[in-house]
Amino acid sequence: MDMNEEIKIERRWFASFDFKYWIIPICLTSTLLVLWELLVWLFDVKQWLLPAPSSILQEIFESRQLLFNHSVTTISEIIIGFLLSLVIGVCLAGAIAYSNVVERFAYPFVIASQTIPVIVIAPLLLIWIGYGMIPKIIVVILISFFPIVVNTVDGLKSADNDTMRMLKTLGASRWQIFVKLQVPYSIPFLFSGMRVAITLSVIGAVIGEWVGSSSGLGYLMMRSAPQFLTERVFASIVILSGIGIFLFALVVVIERLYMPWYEMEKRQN
Amino acid sequence: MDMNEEIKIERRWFASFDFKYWIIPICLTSTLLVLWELLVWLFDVKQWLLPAPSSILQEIFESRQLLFNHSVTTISEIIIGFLLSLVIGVCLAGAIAYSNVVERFAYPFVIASQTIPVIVIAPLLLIWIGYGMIPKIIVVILISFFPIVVNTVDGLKSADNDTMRMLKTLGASRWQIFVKLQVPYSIPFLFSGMRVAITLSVIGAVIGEWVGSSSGLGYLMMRSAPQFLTERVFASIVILSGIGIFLFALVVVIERLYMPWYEMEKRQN
Amino acid sequence: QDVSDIEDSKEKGVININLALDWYPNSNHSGFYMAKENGHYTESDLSVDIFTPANPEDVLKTVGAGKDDFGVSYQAEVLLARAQGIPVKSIAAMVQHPLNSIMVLKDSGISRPSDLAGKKVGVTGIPFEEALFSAMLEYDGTKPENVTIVNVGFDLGPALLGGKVDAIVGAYWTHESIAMESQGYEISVLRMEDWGVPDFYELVLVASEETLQSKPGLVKTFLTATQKGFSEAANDPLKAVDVLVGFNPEIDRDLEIKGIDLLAPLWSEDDVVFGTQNSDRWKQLSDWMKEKGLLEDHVDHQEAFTSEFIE
Amino acid sequence: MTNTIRNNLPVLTLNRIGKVWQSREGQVEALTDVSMDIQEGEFVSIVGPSGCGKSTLLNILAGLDAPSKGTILSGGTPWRDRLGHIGYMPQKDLLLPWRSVLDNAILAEEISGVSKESARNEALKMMGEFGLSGFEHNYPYQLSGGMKQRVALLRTVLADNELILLDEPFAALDALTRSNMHEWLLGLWESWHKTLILVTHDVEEALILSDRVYVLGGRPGFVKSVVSVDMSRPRSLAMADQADFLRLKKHVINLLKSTS
Amino acid sequence: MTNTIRNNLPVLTLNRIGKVWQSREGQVEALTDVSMDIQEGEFVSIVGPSGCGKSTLLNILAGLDAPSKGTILSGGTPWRDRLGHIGYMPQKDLLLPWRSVLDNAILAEEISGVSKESARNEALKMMGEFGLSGFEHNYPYQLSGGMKQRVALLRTVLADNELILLDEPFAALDALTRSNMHEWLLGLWESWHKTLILVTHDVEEALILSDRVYVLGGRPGFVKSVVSVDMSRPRSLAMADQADFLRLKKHVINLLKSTS
Ligand SMILES: Nc1ncnc2c1ncn2[C@@H]1O[C@H](COP(=O)(O)OP(=O)(O)OP(=O)(O)O)[C@@H](O)[C@H]1O
Ligand SMILES: Nc1ncnc2c1ncn2[C@@H]1O[C@H](COP(=O)(O)OP(=O)(O)OP(=O)(O)O)[C@@H](O)[C@H]1O
Ligand SMILES: [Mg+2]
Ligand SMILES: [Mg+2]
Repeated sequence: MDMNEEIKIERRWFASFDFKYWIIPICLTSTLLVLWELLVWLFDVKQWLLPAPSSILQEIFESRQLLFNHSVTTISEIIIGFLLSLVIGVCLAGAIAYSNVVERFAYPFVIASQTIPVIVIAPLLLIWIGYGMIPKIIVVILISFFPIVVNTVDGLKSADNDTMRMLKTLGASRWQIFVKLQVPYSIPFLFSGMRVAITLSVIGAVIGEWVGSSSGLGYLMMRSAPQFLTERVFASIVILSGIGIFLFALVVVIERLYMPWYEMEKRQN
Repeated sequence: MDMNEEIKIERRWFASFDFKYWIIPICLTSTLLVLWELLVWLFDVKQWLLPAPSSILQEIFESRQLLFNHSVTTISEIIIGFLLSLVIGVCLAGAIAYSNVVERFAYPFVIASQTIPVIVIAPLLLIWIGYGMIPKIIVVILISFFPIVVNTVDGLKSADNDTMRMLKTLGASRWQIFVKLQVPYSIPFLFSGMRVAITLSVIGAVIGEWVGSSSGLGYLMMRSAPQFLTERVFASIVILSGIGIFLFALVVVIERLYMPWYEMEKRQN
Repeated sequence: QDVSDIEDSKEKGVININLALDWYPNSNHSGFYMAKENGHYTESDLSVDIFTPANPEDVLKTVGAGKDDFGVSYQAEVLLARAQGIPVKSIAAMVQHPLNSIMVLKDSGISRPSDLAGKKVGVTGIPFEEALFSAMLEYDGTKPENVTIVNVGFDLGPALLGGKVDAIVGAYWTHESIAMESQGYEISVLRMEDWGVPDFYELVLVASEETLQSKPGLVKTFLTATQKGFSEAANDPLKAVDVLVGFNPEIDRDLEIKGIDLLAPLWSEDDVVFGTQNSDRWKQLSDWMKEKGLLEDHVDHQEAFTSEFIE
Repeated sequence: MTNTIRNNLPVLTLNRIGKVWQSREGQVEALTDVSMDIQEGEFVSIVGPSGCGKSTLLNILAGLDAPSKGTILSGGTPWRDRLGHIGYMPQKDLLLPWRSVLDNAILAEEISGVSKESARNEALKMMGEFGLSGFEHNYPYQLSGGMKQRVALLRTVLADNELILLDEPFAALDALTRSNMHEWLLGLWESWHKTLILVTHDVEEALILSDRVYVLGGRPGFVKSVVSVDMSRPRSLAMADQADFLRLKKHVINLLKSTS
Repeated sequence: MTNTIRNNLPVLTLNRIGKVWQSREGQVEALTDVSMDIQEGEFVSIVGPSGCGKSTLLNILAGLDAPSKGTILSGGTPWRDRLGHIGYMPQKDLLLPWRSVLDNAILAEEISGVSKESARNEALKMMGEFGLSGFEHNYPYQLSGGMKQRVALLRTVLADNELILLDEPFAALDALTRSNMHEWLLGLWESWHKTLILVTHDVEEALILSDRVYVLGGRPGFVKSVVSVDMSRPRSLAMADQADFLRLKKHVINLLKSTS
C-alpha cells in the first residue's frame, strides 16, 4: 500500500502542492544558484560574459519597470499567438486525420513550414504585413502550431479500434466516429502538444521581435546586447523562462480541469 | 464494409504508396506552384522579394555543387544532433517520469532551456566550446530534445492504471512497472515527439550555423540574404524542407517497423 | 620590439591565431585573405583561422575572453565594451571614415537629412546608430521627433526597396547600396561625416589587453603581415576579390568588385599607413558619445586604442 | 433490412460462411462452411466451445468483417449494408470512459440524431430495470464488471434494430440479476417482435430463451447440430429441473462434448 | 505470508472490513462489516449479486486498495505486505498487447527474476491443458474472449503464490472448457496445497469446487451466510443432478434471492 501511495501522489505532480515534494527540488535549485554565484566569483568570470545570479537579480529589481513594460508586449504576443496556433493547429490536424488527400497534400507543407528560418523570410513578412504586432504573432504561430498538429493527428489516429468498430455497428458515420471517438482520444495527445507549443511560443515571440519591433523582451535583448548590458539580457531571459514555466504549468492545470475523467481514471487508488 | 476499407487504408497513410492517394495531392501541389509562378510574372514581383519557382529550380541546378557541399554539413549536424537529443531526451524523460523529485527539479530547467534565445548565448557557446561542429550540435539538441521529453513523460504517465495494479499484484517493483509497462506505453508518444523533434532539428542546425560557422545551408542563407541572392536563399529552403520531409517520413517508417503490435492491432480489419 | 614571446607560444613551429570577423567575409576583409594567400602570415610562422561569430558585438567578447586573438569591430563598440569592463583595445583602424550612412531611393528626391521630416526611417535597433542619425537631423535643423523611427531588424535593404520606409540608417555605402543597385534601384547615400557627425573609424582591429601585454611581438608580427595584405589588396583590388571569393565561394563576386573600389581608398587615405589611428578622432567620438548620454563618463578614450604597433 | 424481406423467406441466411485469419504468426481458420437460416422474429442461440468462432461469426454478421467465403442474404437477396443496421453487443463492453453511464447508454440514439435530452429521458426510465439506478451519472471506471455489461446491453437495445446480435451478454452476471435480464429480454423480444441471435456458454440460458440452438464445433468452427427447443413459453429458470428440460440440456451438452 | 502462520490460526482473517468509494458523483458504500476466516489449504468461493462488492473485496485482499474500515490478519497478526504476495486474477484479463501469449503468461516469473527461457519452457508445457497450443506466439488481439481469460489464469497460477484470488476466472468459458479448467484447478489445489478464494456467479461451480461458500448480499456488500459444502471429493459436474447437490444449490440460490 505504501508503493501505491507513492504512485498515487506521483500522478498528481504539478497539481499537487505537497510541500514535501518541493523541498528537495527547491534545495537543489538553490544549491545550483549558489554554486553558480561561487563559480563566478572564484573563477572571476566576467560580468559581461556571464553575470552572477546576484547581479541578475539586482538588475531585475533595478530595471523592474522597464522589464515589466516590455514583458507586457511579449506576453500578449505569446498568448494571442498561442491561442491562434491552437485553433489553426487543431483544425489542420482534424483535416489531416480526417482525409487522406488533405494529409498527403498538407503534411509536407506543414513540415516544410518548420524548416524555413523565420529570420530569413522576415523581409517577406514585413513587406506583406508591416511592422505591427501581426508579424510577431505570425512568427509565434509558425513556431508553435507544429507540435500541436503532429500530436493531435497522432492522437486522432490512436483511437481504439474495437470501440471504433462498435460505433460503426451503431450506425455512426465517419464524421460521428471522428467527433465522438477520435476527438476525445486525441485530447491527451493534444495537451502534450500544447505543452510543447506554449513553451515554443515564448521563443517565437522573441524571434518575432528581432524581425523588427520597438518593444518586447526580445527587442530589449537586441538593444542591450550591443551595449554589452549582459545582466539585462540575462534578466530578460530569466523573465522569459518564468513566463514559459508559468504558462506550461497553466496548461497542466487546464488539462486537469478539462479532462477529469482521464485523470480520475488514472488517479483513482 | 466500404467504410471499413476506407479506414483501413487511411491507417496506412505514409507507409502506403497507393498511387491513387497521391494523385490529388500531387496535382494540388503542382497547381500551387504554377499559380505562384503566374503570380510572380503577373504582378511582376521582384526577384529579390519572392523568386518564381522556376528561378529557384534554376538556381538549385546552377549552384548544385555549392548547395550540395553545404547540405552535407547541415545534414550531419541534424543527424548527430537528433540522435543525441533522442538519447538525452529519453533518459531525461525516464528520470522525470520515474521520480517526483527529479521532475520538480528538472522540468522547470527543461522548460527554461527552451525560452533562451540561442543567438543571445552564442558568445558563451563560442567561448566555452569553440567554432567547430559541437556548438551547432548543441543547438540542435537544445531545440529538439524538448518535444521528446514532454511527449515521452506524458507517454510514460499514460500507462493503464488497471494493468499497473495487476503488475503490482505480481510483485513488480516500481522499476519493473516502469520497464515492462510504462515504457511500452510511452512508445507511441515517443514517436510523436520524435516526429516533431526531427523536424525541429533541421531549423536547429540552421540556427546553430548562425552562431558562427563557415559552412552549412544556414550559413549560406545568412550570407546570401544581404547580397539579395534571394533565389539562393529559397533554394536552400527548398533543400531544407526536402531534408525535413524526408527525415519525418523516415521516422514514420521506423515507427512502423518498430511497433508492429501497435500498428497491427490498430490496422486489423 | 621584443619578439621573444612569439618563440614561447609556438606549437610545432607555428602559432595558431584566431581572427574573428565582424560580419560575413566581404571586401572589408580582403586584406586578411590576401595576406593568407600570399603567405605573409606563414612567413612569420603564423597560421590564421578566420571565423564569423553570430553577432558583431560577440567579437569583443570572444576577444576579451581570450577565445579569439584578434577581432574586427567598430570604434564605438570598443568604447561601449570598455565601459562595461571588457578588456579590449583597438590596435589598428581598418577604415578611416564611417561607412555607415543614410540611404534613400534616388527618385524619392531626398537629398539632405532635413528632407526626412515627416518620413519613416528604418533602423536596426542599435542605440549608437540612432544617436548618429539624430545628430545628423539636428545638424540639418530638424528635430528628431519629426521623423518616425521604425525598427526593421536585420532587413534594412528590403525595407527600403519594399517601400516600407523612406530611408534606412545603418547600411554601408560600400556594400548595401551596391547590392540594392544590382537589383535595379538607384540609391542616394547621405554620408555621416558630411552632416555634423564626428568622423570616426568604421572598422577597427582589436586585441585583448592581456594579449597586448604578454605577446606584443605577436601583435606586431600579425599587424605587419596584415598591413602587407591590405596594401596588396589596395594595389590590385580585382585580385583581392578573386582571392576572397576563392576562400568563400558563396560570395557574389560582382558585388564585391564594385565595393572594393569604393573601399580601398579608405584603408590608407591621405597617405596614412593602413591602421593608423589618432588620438583626436578617438577623443572626438568619445566626447560626442558622452554628450549624447551613450557612454559613461569614466571611459578613457586613451585607453581604448594603441598606436604602438603601427609604423 | 427494409423491403427486401419477403414474408416466408428467412430474414437472415448464412450461406457456407468461412473465415480465415491471416497474420504474421500464421493463418487461423476460424470458421468453415457455416450455414444458418434465421426467420423473422426468431430467437436463436449459438453455443460452442471457447475459440470456436462465435464472435468471429457475429462480427461477420454485423458487417464488421468480410467473410473469406460464402454469402449473407436477407429475404433471399444479398444483404450488403448490414453495418449499422444490425444491433450488436460485442463480447467486450467497450464503454467510452469519458461518458457517464447515461451518456454511454444513449450513444446509438445520439448517433441516429435523436435529441440528447429525449434520449436521456428514455434511458433513465430503464436504469431501474437494469439495476443501474443511482449510477446514471457515474463513469465506467466506477462500475463493477456486471454493471458495465448491463450498460453495454442497454446501449445495444436502445439502438432499436430489428435484428440484434448478443455476444455473451450475461457472462458477468449472477443468477438472480441474470434471470431478471432474461425476463426483460424476452419482454423486449415478444412485445417488439425483434429477431435475436444470442451467443452464450450457458446451455440452460440458451434453452430457456431461444427457439432454436445452434451447436458449433471448434477449430475451425462449424455447425454440429441445430436443436429446436419446443417447450412452451413463458419459460423460466424454475423449469430447469423438469425432465424435458434436463433431457434437452443433456442432449446439447453431449453434442458439445462429442468430437465430431 | 511466511512465518507468521501458526498451524491452527486462519491463514487469512478479514475483520469487519468496510469500504466506501468517494467520487465527485457522490459516495458509494461498497462493503460493510465483512468478516471472514480462511484456513490454510481451504478452497472458498464467494457468490453474490452483481455490484455487491466482490471485486472490491478481492482488491482489498490483494493489497491494491486500502479498506475504509477493518483489518486483515494472517495467523492472528496484521498482514500488511500482501501486495505481491497473493496471487490475483482480476475480472478483466489485462493482457499486455505487445506481448505474445507465452510472454504474457510468464510475466510473474519474469518479474521474480526467473530466466525468460526456463519460464517459457515451463509455460509451454501448460499450453495444451489450457487449450492454447498453437497460439503461443499470437498476440492478445488475435485471441477469443475465453482464450484471453485462460491466458490471464495461467499468468496468475504461474506466479505460484500460496494464496490465490480468482475473480470470475471462467466467466467466458463454455461448459466443457470450464470443467476441464475445474479439474485442472482442483489438481493444482490438491497437489500443491494452495489456499484458493474464488469469486463466481455460477453456484454449481462454487459447490463443485469449494469447501465453503460465502454468500454476500448487496448494496452495501455484507456476508449473508456461509454454506459448508460437505460433499466428498473428488466431485464433478456429473454430481450436479444428485439430490444432495440440488438441495445445496437451491439453498444457496434461495439465500441469494432472500432480501435480508
Ligand atoms: N484478429 C484475429 N486474428 C487472428 N486470429 C483471430 C482473430 N480473431 C479471432 N481469431 C481466432 O479465431 C478463432 C475464433 O475466435 P472467436 O473470438 O470467434 O472465438 P469465440 O467462439 O468467440 O470464443 P470465446 O467463446 O472464447 O469468445 C480463435 O482461434 C482466435 O484465435
Ligand atoms: N473506483 C470506484 N469508484 C466508485 N465506485 C466504485 C469503484 N469501484 C467499484 N465501485 C462501486 O462499488 C460497488 C461494488 O463494485 P464491485 O466491482 O466490487 O462489484 P462486484 O461484486 O465485483 O460486481 P460484479 O459481479 O458485477 O463484478 C459497485 O456499486 C461499484 O459501482
Ligand atoms: Mg467470443
Ligand atoms: Mg466484479
